[in-house]
Amino acid sequence: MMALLDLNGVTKTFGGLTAVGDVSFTVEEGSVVGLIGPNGAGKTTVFNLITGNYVPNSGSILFEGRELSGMATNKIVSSGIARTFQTIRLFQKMSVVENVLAGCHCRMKSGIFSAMLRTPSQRREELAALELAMRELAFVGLAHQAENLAANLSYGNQRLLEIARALATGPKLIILDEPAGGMNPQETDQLVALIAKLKERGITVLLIEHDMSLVMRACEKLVVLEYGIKIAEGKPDAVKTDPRVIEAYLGTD
Amino acid sequence: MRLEIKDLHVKYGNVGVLHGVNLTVEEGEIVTILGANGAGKSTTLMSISGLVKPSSGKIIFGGEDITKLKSHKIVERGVAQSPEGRRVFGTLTVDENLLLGGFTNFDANHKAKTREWIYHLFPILKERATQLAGTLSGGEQQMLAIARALMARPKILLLDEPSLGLAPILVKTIFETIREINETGVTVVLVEQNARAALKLAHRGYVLEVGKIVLEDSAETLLANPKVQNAYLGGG
Amino acid sequence: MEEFVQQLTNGLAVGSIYALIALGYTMVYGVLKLINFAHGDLFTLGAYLGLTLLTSFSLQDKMGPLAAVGLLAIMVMGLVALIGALLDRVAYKPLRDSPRLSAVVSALGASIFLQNTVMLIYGARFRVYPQDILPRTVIDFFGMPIPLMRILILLVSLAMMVALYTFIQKTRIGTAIRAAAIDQGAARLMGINVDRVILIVFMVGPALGGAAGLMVGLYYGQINFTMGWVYGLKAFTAAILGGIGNIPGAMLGGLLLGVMEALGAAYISIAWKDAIAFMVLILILIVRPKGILGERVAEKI
Amino acid sequence: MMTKKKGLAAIGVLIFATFPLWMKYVRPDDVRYWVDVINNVGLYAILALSLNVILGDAGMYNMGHAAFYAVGAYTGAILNTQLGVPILLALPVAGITAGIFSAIIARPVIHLRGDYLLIVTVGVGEILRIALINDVFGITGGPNGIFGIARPEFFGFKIKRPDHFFYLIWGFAALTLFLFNRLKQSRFGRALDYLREDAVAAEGSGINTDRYRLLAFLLGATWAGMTGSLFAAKMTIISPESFSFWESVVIFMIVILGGSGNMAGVILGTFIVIALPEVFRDFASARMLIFGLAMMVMMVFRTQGLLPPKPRKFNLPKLAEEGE
Amino acid sequence: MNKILGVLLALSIASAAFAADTVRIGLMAPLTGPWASEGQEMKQIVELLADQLNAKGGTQFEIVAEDDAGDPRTASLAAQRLSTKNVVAVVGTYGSSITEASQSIYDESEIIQIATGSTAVRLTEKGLNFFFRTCPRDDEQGRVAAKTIMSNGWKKVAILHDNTSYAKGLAEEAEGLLKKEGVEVVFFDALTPGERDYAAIITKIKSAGPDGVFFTGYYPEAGLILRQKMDMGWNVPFLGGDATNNPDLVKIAGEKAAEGYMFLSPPVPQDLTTEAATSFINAYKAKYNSEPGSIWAVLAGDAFLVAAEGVNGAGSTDTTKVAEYLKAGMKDFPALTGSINFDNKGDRIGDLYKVYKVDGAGKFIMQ
Repeated sequence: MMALLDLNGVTKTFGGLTAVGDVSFTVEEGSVVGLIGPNGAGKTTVFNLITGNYVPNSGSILFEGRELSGMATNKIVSSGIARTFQTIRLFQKMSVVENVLAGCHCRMKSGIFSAMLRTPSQRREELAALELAMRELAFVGLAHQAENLAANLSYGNQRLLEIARALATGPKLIILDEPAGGMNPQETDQLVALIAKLKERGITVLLIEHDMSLVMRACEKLVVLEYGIKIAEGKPDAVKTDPRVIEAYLGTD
Repeated sequence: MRLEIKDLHVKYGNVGVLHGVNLTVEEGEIVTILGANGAGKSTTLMSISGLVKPSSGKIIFGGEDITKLKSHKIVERGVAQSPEGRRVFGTLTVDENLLLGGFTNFDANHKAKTREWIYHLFPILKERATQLAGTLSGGEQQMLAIARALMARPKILLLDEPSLGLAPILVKTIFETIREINETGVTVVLVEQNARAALKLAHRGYVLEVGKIVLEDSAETLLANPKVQNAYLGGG
Repeated sequence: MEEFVQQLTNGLAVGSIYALIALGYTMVYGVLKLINFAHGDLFTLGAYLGLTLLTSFSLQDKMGPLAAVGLLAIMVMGLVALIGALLDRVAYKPLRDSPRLSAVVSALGASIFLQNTVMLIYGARFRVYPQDILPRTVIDFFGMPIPLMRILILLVSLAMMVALYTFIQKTRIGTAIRAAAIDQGAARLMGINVDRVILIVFMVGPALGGAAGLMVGLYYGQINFTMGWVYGLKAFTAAILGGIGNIPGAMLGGLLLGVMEALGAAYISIAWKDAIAFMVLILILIVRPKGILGERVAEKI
Repeated sequence: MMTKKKGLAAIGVLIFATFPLWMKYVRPDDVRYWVDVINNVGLYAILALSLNVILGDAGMYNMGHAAFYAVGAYTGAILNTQLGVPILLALPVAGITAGIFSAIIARPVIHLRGDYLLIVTVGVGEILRIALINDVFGITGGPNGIFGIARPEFFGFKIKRPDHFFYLIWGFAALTLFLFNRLKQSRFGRALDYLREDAVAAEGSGINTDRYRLLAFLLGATWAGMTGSLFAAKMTIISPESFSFWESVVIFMIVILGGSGNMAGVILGTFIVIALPEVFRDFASARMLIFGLAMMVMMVFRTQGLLPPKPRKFNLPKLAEEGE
Repeated sequence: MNKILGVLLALSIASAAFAADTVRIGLMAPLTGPWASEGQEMKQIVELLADQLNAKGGTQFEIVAEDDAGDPRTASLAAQRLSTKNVVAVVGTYGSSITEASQSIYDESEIIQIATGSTAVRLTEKGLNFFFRTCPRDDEQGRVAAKTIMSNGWKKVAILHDNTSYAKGLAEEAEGLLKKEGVEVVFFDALTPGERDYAAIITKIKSAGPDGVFFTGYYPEAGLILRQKMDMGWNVPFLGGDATNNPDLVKIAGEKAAEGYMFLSPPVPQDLTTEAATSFINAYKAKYNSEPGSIWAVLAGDAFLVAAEGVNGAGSTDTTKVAEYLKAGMKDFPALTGSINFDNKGDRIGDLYKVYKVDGAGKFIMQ
């Protein structure tokens, strides 16, 4: 079976500094993969390379067999990869449901003229988008907050809202950058359940996370980065006992 | 001088980040604050330095309420910080960065001595003195950030993730240096991702979770605490 | 060739005035990310205050032209600096934490206000400086007649720029200004009183603008209350051209803009000179989106 | 409750729509003047609404909007005087021409950030003005501009008095409000909001931000172009000085002062910026001073603009139970 | 004493404003904006003349002044305002394009308009019934300019304008005539008004090597150019158009640099020799403590006098009759700038342009 996402020898440098060096790994369809490593190891850079925010200096990134590097971010999203951000990037001054509607955008068609004329198809589409947005909000458990401003949500809920927005794009692969940041243990537990539900829906998940307990519970496979280089890959239990990983990630003595 | 934080609440907009943080740091101690990303560690340090104004609560340093003081006054009282992400002045030289660190220090003689001491602590910075800070490697920048804070000759030094993105060998050096600094009588508050290393260095530690202190104990006890091990030491 | 050199000196003299004004834009922008649209009117104010002080105390009779001009410069720069500080206090300080464009509109309001204040005080007519203060010597430069005053304008401007550059680069306060421009938060952590830095910036920039106004008055003679608008726009363009927020960039941008205008007028068309300057600006920005000396800052995601 | 509000609004609209009729009794001496002032407000209101799409909604600092206005005005005037096209028929052509012009201009500079885009748009405005003065294609009449533009006719009715123009201009303004409001409530309107709030997040949510930046310019410029044509019809003569940098600045101020992104705010802003100085006319030469002071004071006390935008209201579909 | 009388008069006029025998005359002038000093002077002159006329008894005139700010849009607003204020005639305004923006409004309201400084040819070529002007036309000035240039013996001429409607028109007019006469135009371009430094332009003109320069723009730029020309050590004769006729020219240029500068103009106020003019100038001095500086302001005074004469001569405030009287009935009306007759288009008949030269003391000497 072909991997859904396939990174092959991806390298990214910033003015002489190698942020990501020759990283290769695959994400199988329907799996939950964790990308871990100490702060500054280049995990978020890998995410930005996948989503087209950065263009790699070399190497290839294949999604369903198609090359992603060089493609515009919005194209990558509409081809089926959605993401959340490490530092929450919601539209803070807009309502919760409007935030989710942003995700619906790439699955909609109507333009300026149909909006001005308010054609029946445009109205149907708007209604459908609104329903989809509400469904995704309900999925992450935020439907009751729909009309609240995004800025008024707690950090944990803002993380969930970002996930709802990502889901509204109808992704095959969702990549979550530290989804548990700012969550208390109860919320973290709910997040683990949510990730399981994503898997049930058939959505592949790639995530960066510091909370090791979450990673161990949620992921089927881990990829470990240190200084932009992959130092380990495999099942959580195996990675956990890898001495290099322990030294790099869990702290030196 | 003792630092005391009483029931500190901080809000960003409508969202609370700190919900009643209490902690004390005794003179000469190294205290570490542990917690997940987003738990409010950096916010706590920024509140101490006066860059974030708390909605309620008090910060008392050396018996003086510094909660409402402007940040430069707080630095003058002897509180210096090496912030998260280093935030060195990239287009200024290493020397200029150090000069700025000693901004509140007017005594030229004293300043020269401090610089000597810093060059002794971080010999690499002496070599790099005229280089732009932005061209330094990550580790060198981190050293510069700490050195810059030391230039103020602080009574208490706040360090926010000094090991971020550093090679283990460098982390070791930096932590050793922190100990050395502490031994000269500077109180240290250390926020660290690298919990194990931090707890080995510190005398005491606090665990912050979603804006609240949930644990407080001596470093050894925390290191042995299964809950801490599970959450921050990768299940031990 | 002779014409080229002559046009070059023409452009440099004009450009040095642009550069002096541009410094005020760029310094304020560097620290506050604010376009101080009223800056051009501070320049006008400098020209008018110079005229008032000159005529009401008849300085040149009392102390001779050179000392008079020197004293005048100090007084004008001081006064305009005070007005600059006051302007910040009234129009910008209350808007520090609001959307950037709100401060821009406040700045435009301040510009209209200052312009009309000058008009109400001094009248709408052109005002003219006394003619006999400065020598109108023409020096012979390899057979080319070049007015001494033009060279003096260039030299005085350059001297002021060098002085500012030294102040910014070498002094404690200057370093603090640069630090605050890079990262205000980090600057505060160093114990820098950023409010005071802003105050200094709002005094130094206007002082230079006021000095430029005085020079324009002394050399060109004719001043009017709207002149700051034209010079201000040119200087702002110069600041962007060099990379706004960057002090050497403002100097370079100013001189370059002046030369571009002169050469554009000389070799393409006088009537199109401003359009040519703007076209070059746009082309430069397409190639270098942050101006000639501006730094590219990658956005953190 | 809702109907009461609607009723009040309807009464307000009615009072405004009959302005030229009742003003005759309030100010018999200078009714035409006041109607003309309100007509100018109307023109600026449409212009400001069109800039609002670019500046308020999409968040792009455009301080050269008068350029698009000018392109429209000149297109309309040239079509009318050279080819005899009735000015109201020339309106859409003028709009499209301005739109195309904006797209050509905007394409290479759309990525410039904030103040850099601002000075580029200022530059474009100045370049265009200089080109018009220099009679660049030999059809703009140079500094004289174009005169003798025929009065518009509406089904045989010749529009020439200020009160006629009142209905033409404000009719177009009402249409603009109606259409732009629909746009605001659509996918397009939301896309611009996302783009302004956080372009990276918008792009990451699958929105083609480049395309929407360009579309915002295109729409705003098209509308400004049509307004330009309307202006040409009203003045019957146009010249480059009507499209100076100052015009762009005024429109810019209106949008920010009113509350960028909020159409009601923009209309209110137009009344303040355009009509208020007329009210101050009694202060003669001090009126602009008062005006400048008022700008400062208003911004200082309402830093978000007079009427900042509010989040959209949705008719949320009732869904079954939350979660699971 | 005079002042008190003036105030009393003004008061009595104000109280009589609604009396049946008061005729309202509008004044549209640039009271603010770039030409504010001319505009203010126009207002002073017109008001003074109205006071004098009213003091004589007979029909009483009330002046209603509106600001056009030297800007077409404001002008059209001012015209709307005046057209609803029951004025019989409007005096104004200065710039041609500004006048043009108001022409159709007055014409549609059937109000007499008498322009004061709008010299563009086309204004009277539109067949408007109610439009007049007391100033001459650009084509006449162009003719005088060409004549002057040729009589100076210039073989190569540089022509510089400022891209305003008026200056460009005059420049083109002169260029055409000169070319026809075989004079070589070695330079023809426009400067940007409102700047300070014109060295680049002077350098460029200099390298074209003209025998003389004809500048058709306004006095602030002319003054600067003369001054900078001298600074650059270049000695070439300059001829200017009538927009440079302003005493401030000498102030800006300095006496030395202005010396020898020639310009074309209707006579300056001080050179007006008519009895009406001298007594008026004395009255003006007495009232405002300064001399009228701008001939255009004096022409505004003439426009007012003509308007008043029109009402008196026609014996009616019916504007059709007034217009008819002005065109056909009025003969050699003695105004401040000489006698005034109008042709059928509303243009003033007669040769008004004179050549002036600035002497060493900065005085304008009629040649």
